[in-house]
Amino acid sequence: MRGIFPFAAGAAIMLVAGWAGFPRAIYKSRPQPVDFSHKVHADKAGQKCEDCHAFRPDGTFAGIPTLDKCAGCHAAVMGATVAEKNFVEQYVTPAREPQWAVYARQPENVFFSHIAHVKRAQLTCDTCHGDHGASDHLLPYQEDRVSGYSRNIWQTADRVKTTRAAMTMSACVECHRQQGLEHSCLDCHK
Amino acid sequence: MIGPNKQIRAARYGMTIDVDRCTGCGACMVACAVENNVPPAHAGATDRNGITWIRVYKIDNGLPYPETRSAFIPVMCQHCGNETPCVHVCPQQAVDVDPATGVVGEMPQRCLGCRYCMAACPYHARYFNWWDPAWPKGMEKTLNPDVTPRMRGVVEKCNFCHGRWHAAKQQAAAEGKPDTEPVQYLPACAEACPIKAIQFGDLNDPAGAPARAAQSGGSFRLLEKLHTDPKIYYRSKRDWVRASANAPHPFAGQHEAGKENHRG
Amino acid sequence: MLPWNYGFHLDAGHIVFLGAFYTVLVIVATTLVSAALRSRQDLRSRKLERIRWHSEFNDLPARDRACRHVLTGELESRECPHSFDCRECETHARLVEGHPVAAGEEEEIFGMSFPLDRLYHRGHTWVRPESDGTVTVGLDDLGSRLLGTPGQVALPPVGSQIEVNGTAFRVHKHGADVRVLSPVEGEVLEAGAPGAGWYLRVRPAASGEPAFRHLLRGAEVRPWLMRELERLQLTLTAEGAAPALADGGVPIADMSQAYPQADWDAVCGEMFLEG
Amino acid sequence: MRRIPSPGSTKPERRTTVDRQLIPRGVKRCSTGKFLLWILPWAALLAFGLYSAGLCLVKGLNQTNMDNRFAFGLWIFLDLTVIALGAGAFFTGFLLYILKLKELRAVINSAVVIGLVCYTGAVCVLAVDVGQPLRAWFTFWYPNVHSMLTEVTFCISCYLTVLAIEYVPIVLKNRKLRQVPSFLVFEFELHKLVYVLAGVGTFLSFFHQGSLGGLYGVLRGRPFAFREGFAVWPSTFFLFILSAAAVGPSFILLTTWLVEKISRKNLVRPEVFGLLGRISGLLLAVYVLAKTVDTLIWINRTSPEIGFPAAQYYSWQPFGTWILFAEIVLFGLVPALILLAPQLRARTGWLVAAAAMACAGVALNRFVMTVQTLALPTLSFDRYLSYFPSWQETGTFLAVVAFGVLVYSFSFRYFQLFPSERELKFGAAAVRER
Amino acid sequence: MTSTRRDLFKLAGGAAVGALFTPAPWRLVTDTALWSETWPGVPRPARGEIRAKYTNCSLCPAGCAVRARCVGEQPVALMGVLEHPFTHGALCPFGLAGHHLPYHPARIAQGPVKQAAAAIASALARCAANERIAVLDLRPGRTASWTYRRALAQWKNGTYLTPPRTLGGNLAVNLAAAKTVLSFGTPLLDGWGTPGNVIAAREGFRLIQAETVESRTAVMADQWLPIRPGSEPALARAIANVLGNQPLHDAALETGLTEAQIVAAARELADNGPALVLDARERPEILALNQLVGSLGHTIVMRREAPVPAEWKNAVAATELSAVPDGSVRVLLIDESAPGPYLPWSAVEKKLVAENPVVVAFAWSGEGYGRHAQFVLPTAVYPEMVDDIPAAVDSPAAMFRLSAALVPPPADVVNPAEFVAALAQISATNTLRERADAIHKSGRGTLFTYADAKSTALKDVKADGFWKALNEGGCWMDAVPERQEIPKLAFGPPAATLTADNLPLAVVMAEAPAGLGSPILSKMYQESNLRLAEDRVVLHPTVARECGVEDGGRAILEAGCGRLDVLVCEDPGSPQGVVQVAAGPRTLDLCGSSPRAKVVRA
Repeated sequence: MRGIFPFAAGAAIMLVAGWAGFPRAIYKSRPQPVDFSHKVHADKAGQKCEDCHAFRPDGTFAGIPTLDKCAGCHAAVMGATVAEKNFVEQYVTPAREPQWAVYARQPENVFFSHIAHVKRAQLTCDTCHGDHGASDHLLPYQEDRVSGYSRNIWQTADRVKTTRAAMTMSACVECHRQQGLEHSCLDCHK
Repeated sequence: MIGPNKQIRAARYGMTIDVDRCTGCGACMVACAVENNVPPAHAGATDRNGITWIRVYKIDNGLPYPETRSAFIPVMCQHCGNETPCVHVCPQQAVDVDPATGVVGEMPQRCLGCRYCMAACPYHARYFNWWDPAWPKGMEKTLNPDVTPRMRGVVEKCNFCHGRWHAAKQQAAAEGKPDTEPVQYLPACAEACPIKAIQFGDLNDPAGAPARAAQSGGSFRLLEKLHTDPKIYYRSKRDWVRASANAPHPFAGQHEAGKENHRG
Repeated sequence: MLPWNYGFHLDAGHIVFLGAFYTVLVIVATTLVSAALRSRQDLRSRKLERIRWHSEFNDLPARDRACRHVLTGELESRECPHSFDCRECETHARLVEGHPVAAGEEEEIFGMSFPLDRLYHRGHTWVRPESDGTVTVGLDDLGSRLLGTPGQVALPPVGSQIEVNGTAFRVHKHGADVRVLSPVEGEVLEAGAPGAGWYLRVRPAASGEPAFRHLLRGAEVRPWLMRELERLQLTLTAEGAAPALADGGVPIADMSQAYPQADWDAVCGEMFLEG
Repeated sequence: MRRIPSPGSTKPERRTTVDRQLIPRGVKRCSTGKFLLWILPWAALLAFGLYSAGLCLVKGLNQTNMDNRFAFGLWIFLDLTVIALGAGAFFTGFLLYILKLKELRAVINSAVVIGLVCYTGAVCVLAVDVGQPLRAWFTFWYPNVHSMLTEVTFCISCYLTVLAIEYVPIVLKNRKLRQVPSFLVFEFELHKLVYVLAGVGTFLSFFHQGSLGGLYGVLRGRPFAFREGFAVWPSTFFLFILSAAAVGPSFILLTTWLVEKISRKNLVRPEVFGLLGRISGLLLAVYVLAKTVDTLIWINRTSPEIGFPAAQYYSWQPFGTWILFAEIVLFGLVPALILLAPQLRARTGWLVAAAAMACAGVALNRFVMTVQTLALPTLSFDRYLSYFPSWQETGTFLAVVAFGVLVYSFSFRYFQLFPSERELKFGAAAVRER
Repeated sequence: MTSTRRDLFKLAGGAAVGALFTPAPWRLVTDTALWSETWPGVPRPARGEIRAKYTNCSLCPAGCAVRARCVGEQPVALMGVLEHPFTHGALCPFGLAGHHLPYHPARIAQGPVKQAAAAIASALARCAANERIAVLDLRPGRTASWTYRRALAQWKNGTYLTPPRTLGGNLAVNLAAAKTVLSFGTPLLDGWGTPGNVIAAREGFRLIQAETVESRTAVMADQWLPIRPGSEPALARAIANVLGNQPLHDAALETGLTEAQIVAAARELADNGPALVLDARERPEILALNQLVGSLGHTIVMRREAPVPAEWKNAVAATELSAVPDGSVRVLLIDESAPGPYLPWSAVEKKLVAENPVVVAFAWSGEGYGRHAQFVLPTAVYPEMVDDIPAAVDSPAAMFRLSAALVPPPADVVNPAEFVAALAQISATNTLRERADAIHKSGRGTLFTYADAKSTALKDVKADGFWKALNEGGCWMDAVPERQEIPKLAFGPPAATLTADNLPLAVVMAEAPAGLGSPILSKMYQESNLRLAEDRVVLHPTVARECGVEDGGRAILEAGCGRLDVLVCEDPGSPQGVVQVAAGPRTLDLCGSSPRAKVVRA
């Protein structure tokens, strides 16, 4: 049995390292500039997704609103939270754009049209973004150290447990295939 | 490739280029490079390894001065329709033909850089990134966000300005148009041609300008004999221009053997 | 490559192409795995020595694999198909039945001592049945002269099993590391020494004539030895020992001393049937 | 084991170096110093080549003189050549294990090493040749099964694996290594199954040699290379198989002769040379016949049918008709005839010269298929350009040559590449004695 | 427990096998492939809202209307404004990539502004009575030109210099009226005038191109007359003779054409009027043909200048460079910020005083006069600069349009007009607005705005609205008076012809942009050889053989004023006895005044 021991030990070490250590090591974590609560904005301010995340006239998606949009309400501190106070002090007053990290930012070679999915295909936001709109805090942005890809687009805690990156082509392809909308690479790539 | 099983009207985008109008100004080449984030020449790049998705060749009738008469032929990917030579040779499905548009698409991110497709393409319409793409300092700010810059070591080529097609589709979605009809858009070269020698549109649309031009007299395609069914049509009233599109040696015997076009 | 990969289609091209690919992979993997499994089994069933001998026997030049009956002139030409293990050879059994080996007449052949009371192995060892039913194993005179006074001898521990054509013991001499083949199968009872005239005392696994059928005896020894001397001469010439011993000459007691420039390792390897 | 020191041993044992212990018993090899001296220039060449290849990998393929016109250059041409020459490995294996030509046992080990060297070198150069080696696995993961290159990639990598496995017994048979019981047993068991590997190798080689030819034959955009054929395979598919099988034995013959000359030893019997030459000559004759028929069909039908009179391909200097003549007659028919004539074959000079010519012929064929195909413009107004490899390209290829020589030298020194070497040594000794 | 080497091997083997059963190697393989898409060296384009901005291209006098596609504020692509009534949406390759110019590697960002000012001041202080301070304005007629003229009026010997030109100032060409155009080497279809206008008018006239080589215009012309190099005046004389029923003498021999060709061309000019004769070098004896064929008032018309404020009238008049005595200019300020025709340095240099002249070039790169000037002061470049663009040669109506800044210029750039105004101590900070107001006050013409593609009569627009429209993309076009005044053309004497001594080849200049273009123009100049780069010459293979040079090889071009390293391109379509050269500043300096050269092996 002694003969097999070094082999087993080596295998065990790598198994532990590969399953437990690697998924932690491969991601670089970066906190969001502001502890933003979607929940507060949805519940208290009664806002819908599209109130802040709007389409422009040419069909492009504006994404995360710029500071002017926030400053429209938060010109001065409205509530009692520390997060809001910090936001107003650090960003609104000095008119500094917060450097949001976009979980769902698509890689450079992907052309993703929000309007085609929302307006044509009638998908709701949570189909892809999960219950992000109801979250109370922003999770740190996690970036793959090698590929530079975001770890997930769902931004929900349960996805973080998986080792597999969320931003894979297969998820897109699966749905497109079901819809009979898979023609060529350049459908989605640019 | 999966064919579309949704009821859409497939387009066959194509071009008709009026050779008799082309002044060879080069606006199409520049507009193409600007649109598609093709970097300027790296130090050491030549006409042999520089990248330009559309190249304007100067051709001539092969007669000596002063009987020489020239014409300009812009050559980009011909978007072959029939047994597209490059699609079948790619070992990893980096090239495909979109059944919805007829565009021969190339995915640089899938490309391994084996360059077999370049050997297969009779038009020399494919270009390899021999260098890392490099823009002078600051000039990368002027890159088109609709087209991703390619990395070195991959092949690239004209895709009828796919970024513009995406933008047009998105605009159509915003305007509430259904996605069953092909969108109307213009590639950068067609838009930039100051003399409008390049007509672009859906060849399946018989009323469209390119389709009508393609049907008219003097229309020809490059290397039609190879049965590659290109979607780029050319037009010229001059016989020698039309002859040069197909013959391997259109003017053999008119001057010494091995004569070549040196400024093409 | 796999059905869930992007771009995979279940069409004839994919089925034929990938089918062939996976078949090749399976065949290659099966070959490797079965070789590994079989070697593991071999190791477990202690076939190591047998395999070593088989492998080395296969590497011998055809000339050296000649059947003992060719040496005696009974057969024109025959390569031994049983790796010199005549116990399982039907041809040998038949021949021996017809013409039993004549008893030897001389104890001194070519000036070397080959007593008639023992049986000889082609790897230059002998077996001498002792009165208590055990056998002693030693190097024959040619073997002893080749090795002279051994530099170092590594004998198997008492109680270990040795088998026919397996390793009996190892001898180091003059840069040569010689694995001496065992003439018998059985348990080692006692270790001797070069000085004692024998090296091992073995309780044979089986007794009786068939158990020692593979060993040379009597009249067979002389033709064999003649062939061996020829081989030795050739080997010495080939390995750079010049001048060769003259015909009919007697090998001296410690030949390695006489030919210091010869590749003694190669000479011994050749003569002790080692690859 | 119990060690008992001999009472009589007073002299110290003769010292043996590790190097000595690794050399097979009974064969003569040069001294360690001399061997190192031989290794040194090749190692230097290898280092230089690795530097060249490193430049190409780190800085990109702009280090080469290839361009958009000559998308394939020196590397592809020499890869094709090397793979064709390496075909000796599969073909000898096929003849020995499947057709049971026992005489070829004398060269099979050497053939395997040559095959391994050729294929490893070719694959390494290909890894440098592609623009994005990090994505090389895409071909396996997302294969386009209609591409000849996919077939080549799959077959070559599989065959390289097979060759590596075939090489394992040769290595494990090393004197030192076989002292490890499991190595010894594994070698023995694996060697018993080697006919399976030989069969698989034959299948794989058959296909990828063919696919390398098909690579060009399917190019409709290159009328110079385009050929008709059977099913999905153009005629070049079969011609490449045939030519590779024909020159494989020739190359084995040539290398064996070279090794004999360099090591100044007899390694195989003259009959084996003769047999290799005969096989090579026979296949070469068949190949030349097939190639001639193919060329005639191409000149008279395939090419004119798509509007390209074949004569015009040869109007571009320096690719005149002489190249066709050299390829088919000078380096095809002539060596075939020499190899088929028993009187000529019996003389080493003729035999070796013919083998060398056959190898040169296949190299010329691969050159024509690669470089000339790419050089000739299809579009009438396209430029006709020339190409000359850069020192980085040459260096990278020299690395393959150096790598091959080194691997072969080490294998020759430490492994039993020519089983009859010992026997022949005794034969020579017997002659000397008389 | 002792561990042996074998144990170590086993450990490593186990580790390898263990690793294979974790996600790590597979993820790394995938990730490195993904990394190869985004590795350093591949820039990422900025993302953001896409909007359109409008301006006018100031890279040449055409001033084409431009729609810029911007990401945020940054232009990423330029295109023409299709509805523009005069430029018709055409944009030449230089204009298409104009937004790259601020990032051109040859750009100058800083310059010795204070030293230059001090040097000018001290030179002015010791200026002799007959010595001048001069401004060489390569694009006259701008508001900045008025500032120069006003500023120069402050000094006794202030001289406002312009390149020599006959057409384009007060005289405009009306192509729309032409039926036959005889062009002597004019790149009519290759950047001459306003490309959009030329293309629009092209259907209306027959073009005869008399030119030695088959230029781009010659390719597209209805007829190409391949004449001997330098025989243009002879052809003009011959045509004049035909029209005047005079004998042709040896014109055919001199020009290399047949008599029939010459007669036919002359007949066509006379019979298929209105005709127009253009000359690339504006040689008076050739342009005088216009008088013979009756172009004046039809195809060559007087053009009013855009109104200027009354208080600017106190300004010096324009002087052509050649009219200034040699050795008389003490201080020369050259405004290259608005590119115009490049005058060979030898022609400029001889006007300078022999000792210690002060030469200051205002330029965004040092590739032009910056190579000769003592001081190069950096200016803004299109599309950073704010400047107006006067009407081009082919516009019968005056125009006023601004090249508005699409991106902010660097901090250290100099406005040449303001610099000169400051030297002269006059105020010139708001001249464009003042000019606009003066135009608005005149109430003439129409305003065309780009964003909505609308034409509005100027009198319907408020002054502020006019100014705003000009800045956000607009063009004012003067009304063309119905009755044309017949201009009096003052054609000078024929230029002296140069004789060849040891320079066997006639130099034919290929068209080239004034100043540097975007680096992306390497597509045309270097990577496709579509156009001749400044370091290349074209020779007939026979000529190349005679010169001992070969295709693609290095060579030296030798001419009257020096030598240049060049690359040889052989072209069997090129005439013998000719070397084709691109007309860049370097080559113009080299052989601009004596168009003969020789090529030798490098």
